[in-house]
Amino acid sequence: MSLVFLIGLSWFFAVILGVLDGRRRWVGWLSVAGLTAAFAGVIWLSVLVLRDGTLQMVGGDWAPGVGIVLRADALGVIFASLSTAVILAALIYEVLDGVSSRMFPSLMLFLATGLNGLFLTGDAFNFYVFFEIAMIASYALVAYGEGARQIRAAFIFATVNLLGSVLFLIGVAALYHLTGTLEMAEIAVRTQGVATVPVLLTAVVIFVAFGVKLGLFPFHFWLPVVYTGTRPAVAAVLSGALANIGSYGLLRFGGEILVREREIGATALLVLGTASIIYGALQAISRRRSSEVIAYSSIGQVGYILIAIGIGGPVGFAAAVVYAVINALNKTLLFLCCGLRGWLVGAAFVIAAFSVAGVPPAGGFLGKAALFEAGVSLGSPAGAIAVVVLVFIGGALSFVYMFQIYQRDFWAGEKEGKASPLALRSVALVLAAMILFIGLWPEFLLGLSRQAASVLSGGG
Amino acid sequence: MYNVPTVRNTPTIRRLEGEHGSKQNRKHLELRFSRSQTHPPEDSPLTTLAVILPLALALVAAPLTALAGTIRTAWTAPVGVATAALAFAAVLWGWAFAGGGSVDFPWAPTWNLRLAFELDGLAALYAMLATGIGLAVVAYASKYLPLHLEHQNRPDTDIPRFHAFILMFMGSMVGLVMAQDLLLIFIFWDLTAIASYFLIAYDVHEEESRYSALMAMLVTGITAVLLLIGAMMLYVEYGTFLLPDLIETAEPGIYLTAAAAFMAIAGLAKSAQVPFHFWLPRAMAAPTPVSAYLHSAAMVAAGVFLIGRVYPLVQTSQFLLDALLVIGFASMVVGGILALSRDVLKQLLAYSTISQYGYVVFMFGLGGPYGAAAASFYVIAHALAKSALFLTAGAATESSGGETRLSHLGGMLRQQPLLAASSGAAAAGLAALPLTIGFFKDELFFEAALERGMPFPLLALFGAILTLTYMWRFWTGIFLGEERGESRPLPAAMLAPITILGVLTIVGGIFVAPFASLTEAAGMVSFNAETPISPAYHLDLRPVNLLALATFGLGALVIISRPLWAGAAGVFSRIGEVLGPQRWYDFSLTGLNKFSDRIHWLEVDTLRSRIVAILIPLGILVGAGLLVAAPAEAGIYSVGTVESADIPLIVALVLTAVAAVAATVPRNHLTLVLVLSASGFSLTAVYAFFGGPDVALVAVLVETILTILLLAVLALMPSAVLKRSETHGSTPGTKRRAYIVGGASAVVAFLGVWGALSRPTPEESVAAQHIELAPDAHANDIVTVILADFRGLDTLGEITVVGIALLGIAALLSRGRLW
Amino acid sequence: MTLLLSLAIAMLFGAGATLLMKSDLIRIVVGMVLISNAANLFIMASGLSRGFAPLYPLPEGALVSDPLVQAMTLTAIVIGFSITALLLAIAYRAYLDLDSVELDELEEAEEREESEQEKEWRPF
Amino acid sequence: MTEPKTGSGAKGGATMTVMTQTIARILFLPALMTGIAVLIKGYADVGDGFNAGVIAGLAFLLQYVAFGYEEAREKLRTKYLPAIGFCGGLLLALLTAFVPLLLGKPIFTHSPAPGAEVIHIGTFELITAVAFDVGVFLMVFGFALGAIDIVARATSRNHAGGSAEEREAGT
Repeated sequence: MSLVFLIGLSWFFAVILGVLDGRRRWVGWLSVAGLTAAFAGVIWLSVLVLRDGTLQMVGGDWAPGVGIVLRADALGVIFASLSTAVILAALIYEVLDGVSSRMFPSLMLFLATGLNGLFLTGDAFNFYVFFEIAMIASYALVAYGEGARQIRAAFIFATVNLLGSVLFLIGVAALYHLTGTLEMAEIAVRTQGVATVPVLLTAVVIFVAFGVKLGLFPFHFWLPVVYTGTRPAVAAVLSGALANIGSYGLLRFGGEILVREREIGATALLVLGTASIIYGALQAISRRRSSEVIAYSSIGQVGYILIAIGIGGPVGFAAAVVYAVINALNKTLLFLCCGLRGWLVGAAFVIAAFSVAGVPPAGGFLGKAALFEAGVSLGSPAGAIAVVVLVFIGGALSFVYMFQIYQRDFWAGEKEGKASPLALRSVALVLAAMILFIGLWPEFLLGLSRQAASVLSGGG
Repeated sequence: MYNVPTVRNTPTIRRLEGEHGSKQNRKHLELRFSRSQTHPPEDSPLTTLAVILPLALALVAAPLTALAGTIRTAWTAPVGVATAALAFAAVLWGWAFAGGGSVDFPWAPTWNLRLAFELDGLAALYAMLATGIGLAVVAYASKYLPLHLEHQNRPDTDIPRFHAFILMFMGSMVGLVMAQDLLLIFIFWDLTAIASYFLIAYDVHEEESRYSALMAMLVTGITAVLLLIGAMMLYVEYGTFLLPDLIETAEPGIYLTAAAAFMAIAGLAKSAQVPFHFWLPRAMAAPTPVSAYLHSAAMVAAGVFLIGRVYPLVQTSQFLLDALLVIGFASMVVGGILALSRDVLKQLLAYSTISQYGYVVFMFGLGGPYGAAAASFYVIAHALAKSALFLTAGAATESSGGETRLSHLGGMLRQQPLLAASSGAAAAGLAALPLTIGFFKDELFFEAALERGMPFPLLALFGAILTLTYMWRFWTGIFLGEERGESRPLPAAMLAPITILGVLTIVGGIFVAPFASLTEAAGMVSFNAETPISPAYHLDLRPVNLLALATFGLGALVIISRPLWAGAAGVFSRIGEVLGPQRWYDFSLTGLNKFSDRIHWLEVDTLRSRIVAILIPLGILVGAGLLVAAPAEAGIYSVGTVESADIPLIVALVLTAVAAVAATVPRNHLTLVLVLSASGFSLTAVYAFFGGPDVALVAVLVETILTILLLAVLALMPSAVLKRSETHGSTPGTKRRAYIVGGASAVVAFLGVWGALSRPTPEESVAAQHIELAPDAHANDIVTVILADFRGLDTLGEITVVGIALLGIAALLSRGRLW
Repeated sequence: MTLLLSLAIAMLFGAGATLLMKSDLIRIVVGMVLISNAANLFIMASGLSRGFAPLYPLPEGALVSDPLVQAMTLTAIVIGFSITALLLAIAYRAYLDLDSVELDELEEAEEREESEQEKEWRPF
Repeated sequence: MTEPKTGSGAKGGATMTVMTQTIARILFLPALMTGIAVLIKGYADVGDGFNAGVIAGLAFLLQYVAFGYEEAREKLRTKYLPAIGFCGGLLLALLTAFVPLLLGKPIFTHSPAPGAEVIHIGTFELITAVAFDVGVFLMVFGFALGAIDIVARATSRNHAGGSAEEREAGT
């Protein structure tokens, strides 16, 4: 378990980097080294967890619940690896591009710390604390660059998400009041014995909080202006790493802790997911800037995750994990491409576009396939048809907006100009290669998602 | 790498079924082999190689050529031709000498996906077309493309991209035809779409190219998703993606029909059948070699290939067969008539392709062994002829200096006799004249129609007449009539492929046996049973021959009577332009964009509305939750008891709440901050009366610092700016709205909070343990020990948040310096 | 008592929400403070027991206030305060850029920028 | 400390300033002591590192208000204190949390272990939890001081070009 130490490395590095000048090259590379070490730790931990099963540690050597429970299970480590990888890619990108603010590397590492902690904790209030570490780091990161646009985006982002955080906090406190514990596994057991209404209302509040983070319709209105206003590297991190809080939180709370409440609210999840998919896609179609298209696209894409969670069961949760992973990689790559020029960028962008649209061999088709699987497996024929038709329509619209913007940017010559440095573009190419790899060797992601879904009890 | 199986990984019932299915599959494969005369009974190194070698060579052709081309542009064409030739040779060897074979590796056990390839009859047929015609096209392009680029003033460095994508096209076709796993088929299916997307957009600076590429991508890409849906439907039901297994186990019924229909639609869209046909003529924006390939052996052929591949599933439903008949016939007629009215060479050929593949679909719809086999034969005959004709069109255009319209060409017979002869053979082949392979294609076609009975032979006759007519128009339009201008000589590399293809058309008309045996092998795969055919010349008046004679006779009549119907064809084409599916496509694309603009106007763009957009749905969801769950449970809310000791607490609470509400009133910022801190300090008192001295102390200090910070920031802002905001934006309307939103959210918060607090507290709680264990942790202050020991990680997180806030403030206000 | 506490929390929340509807950055920050206070009070109120301060030596047999919610409230207060401080800094920077604390003016700038982007348009 | 600069306002203002400064000077050490006392007594009585940090920060803030930003900053040598508080505090807290991991124990395992003997110095106990609390103290102190410092610097920058009245209004 000293592996936690490796994850904690990003914490140490973040503190030290806080007093260094991040604009210097060596400081930038130091931060990359620190995060790489943390990433290696996360990967190592993931391998252990996936091989041997869930690992658990209680802070202070106390009994579980008295001390804070840290729990690394398949679901958590997958999201931790994914988020750390995304942050690492964005950090390398920005360091190569030249960091323009002293605090940037430190804040990125704090963000990674917060996210990893959140994915690996088994305690509801501790979840909130790590959640806030990640959030406050991202508030500061959105302002990165400190231009008028960024400041404006940061204010909107911080206000709206602070509201979401407060809602989550209220939800956690309510759970404590209802169950007398903060340990997630224990809450899951004890809520069974509590009357439905208060737990359901708590579940609603928590759902709204995660909906805000995830940018679900109708909680998404902050998202486009923030994603387009901030710098590409930060937008990549927001959509590729921070938004994972939402999908992970919904999976964890909906699939494991508030199982009964998720089942009651399944219809609402499906309706909101549908609204997200259609609304996001329709908005994306005629947007002029690629960053804006991608921002609206991510609103649509998270709708699929919500649908999968709404369907639930091993197949539904596995589909949600597959979709969340693929979507995070796609969005990271797309946002990074927004800041780049040159023909290799077009190749990377189009791979991500194929992935979003679900065209193999880019990995995105797996997410669509998993959703179709979940949809077809639904008990009621009407429900199955509705889900399949919805995913099909959503997919069709994603073809339209992805290829329109690709052609406009990379074919119609709107992105002409001096090519970006090769090193920067190769970051995008590496991400593109990862997306291709997932598509060509589906077992990797499918196996992972199956294992993650088996952690969750709902419907299984 | 990691191992999937874990203790907690519980297999579903479906998965068990899947494993069961794959065992069955083994047996089934053996069965199929023993039935087949051409395949050796079991796997051997040779049969494995027979699959792997062609596949590998076809797949590496593109990357190799791209690499060579990147190193030196001049290497592109030789390497491209060599790799295509090797791939062709490997396919030929694999089928004709090694006798085909199969390989099967696990790919993704979680979904029971397999890397299963088989070089069976169907695969061999299409793979030979893909590699053979690919070879011809690449060879042709090595001369054509430099000329093309020269016309457009583009650099030679654009060459490798072209060859790489053409060869990628070829590789993915070979993969597609050999794949046995539906998801593998889907991947190669979309790979061909990707290759065609970039090839159609090869002249990327032209808007027409971009428009056409987008259209091709949207039509074929979106319909490909249906293939995926069909595959997933079958997987969910039968636990496997492997086609032979599915054919064995799938039970006829509405479910199977739906799945097969989805896959068939994907095939029809790719084959440019009505109503998806509009993308194909547009794809002519690509350079000519692309069109030649796309129409004869790659993209469009892939569509009918897919139908042939899943035909055993399709033919379980009479409804699907009838649907194929209707669509095939519609495409035959629409394509044929439009081909008659086109003036641009490639357009004419494009519509002819739609019509020709309409025949194939029609034959699949006819069903029976003849239908399945004849469809395969038809594809061979068409591919040879059509690729030659497209290359002819390119050659004619090149020779005449860029003329693409039939009405401006003519009389080339004397200047280009070889071209005229070769393309004449090809045109005759398509028109089904005797002594060409085309004659047999129509013979089988009529045979299948006759087998099905009236009125299908008449429909077939109608289609055949159309073909004869437009082929006549095409060939005579270029080569007969008066000479128009000077004709430039053509390079041998451009003429040779046409000649070879033309010769093959004739050879096939004389020695039909090898083509027939290949067709039988392919037909057997589609039909899932033997499909004996015997194409031959019979000099008697059997119905097939009568139909052929009728075709020639009536065709001649139609050609002669052109002035009578030319106008009608033009009107038909006009109607198609106004009401046809391309119009719908354009309309829906621009409509979507306009609609998107319209709803974007509705998109919320102020912070206030963004917040309202969270609070209102929250309220609705809370309300919905109450409605759903509350009726079942009585006594959700309890008022609670008040004791005399609570009075100070109540006073402090009232003060806190009243001050908070009062904070919404003042205009002056200073007053605002003071009222806020009044509320805050009262809250501190609440904490104290709650029995929380630690909390009260921290709250006092935090409140102090917060007030100071607020005052300091206010002091930083000029009073004029603050004054301005005091008077600005506080119209009665906005004020009222603010209070309504505030009031509503108060109600929602009240309902939620009261509901939670009304619950009786649980009997066991972790707090009791904390109280008990505090002395163990050497402390008297239980709160502190929770903060520093039991839940130290929370505190560590908390001060980290404090630290990040400091960094953030520094980043914003002092350029990130803490000093 | 439950009812009174719930009412107080709701009033704090409502007052905060009202302030969020104003078009003045400072008021929005103040609104956030009030909403955070509502949450903090709720945590405190969600304690499972109420009584003496949780300090040893504990009075024999008497009820002790739930120390865990106190610890949680403390953490939440500090976190809320830190974020408020950062929000205030962002608001101040926004003022420096625009020379105004008016949200409306901020949003006008945003709209202007957007409409510049919207000018030319083609689908592919 | 040297003779403080008098304000630019009226005579009454000057007297006020002198009074404030005297009080500030008198209060500085006791305030710091209070802070440290709260820290040390944290395990026995109300209060902990957080409170201590804020109190100590307020003690410095008082000096800023009384003596003006530049002077107080120079005299009390506070320039690097926020950075030290931030870095030192967080590192100390992190080390107490993570070092047990290196010794094969769960995170945040304090020693001496529960129930074992603890060395007392008055009410002060020698346990690692106290080290953690010191970390909290340093971080919070760093924040309080740093935030005030940065805002104060922004103030002085903001008003450097302004008139004397504005400067007066600003502070």
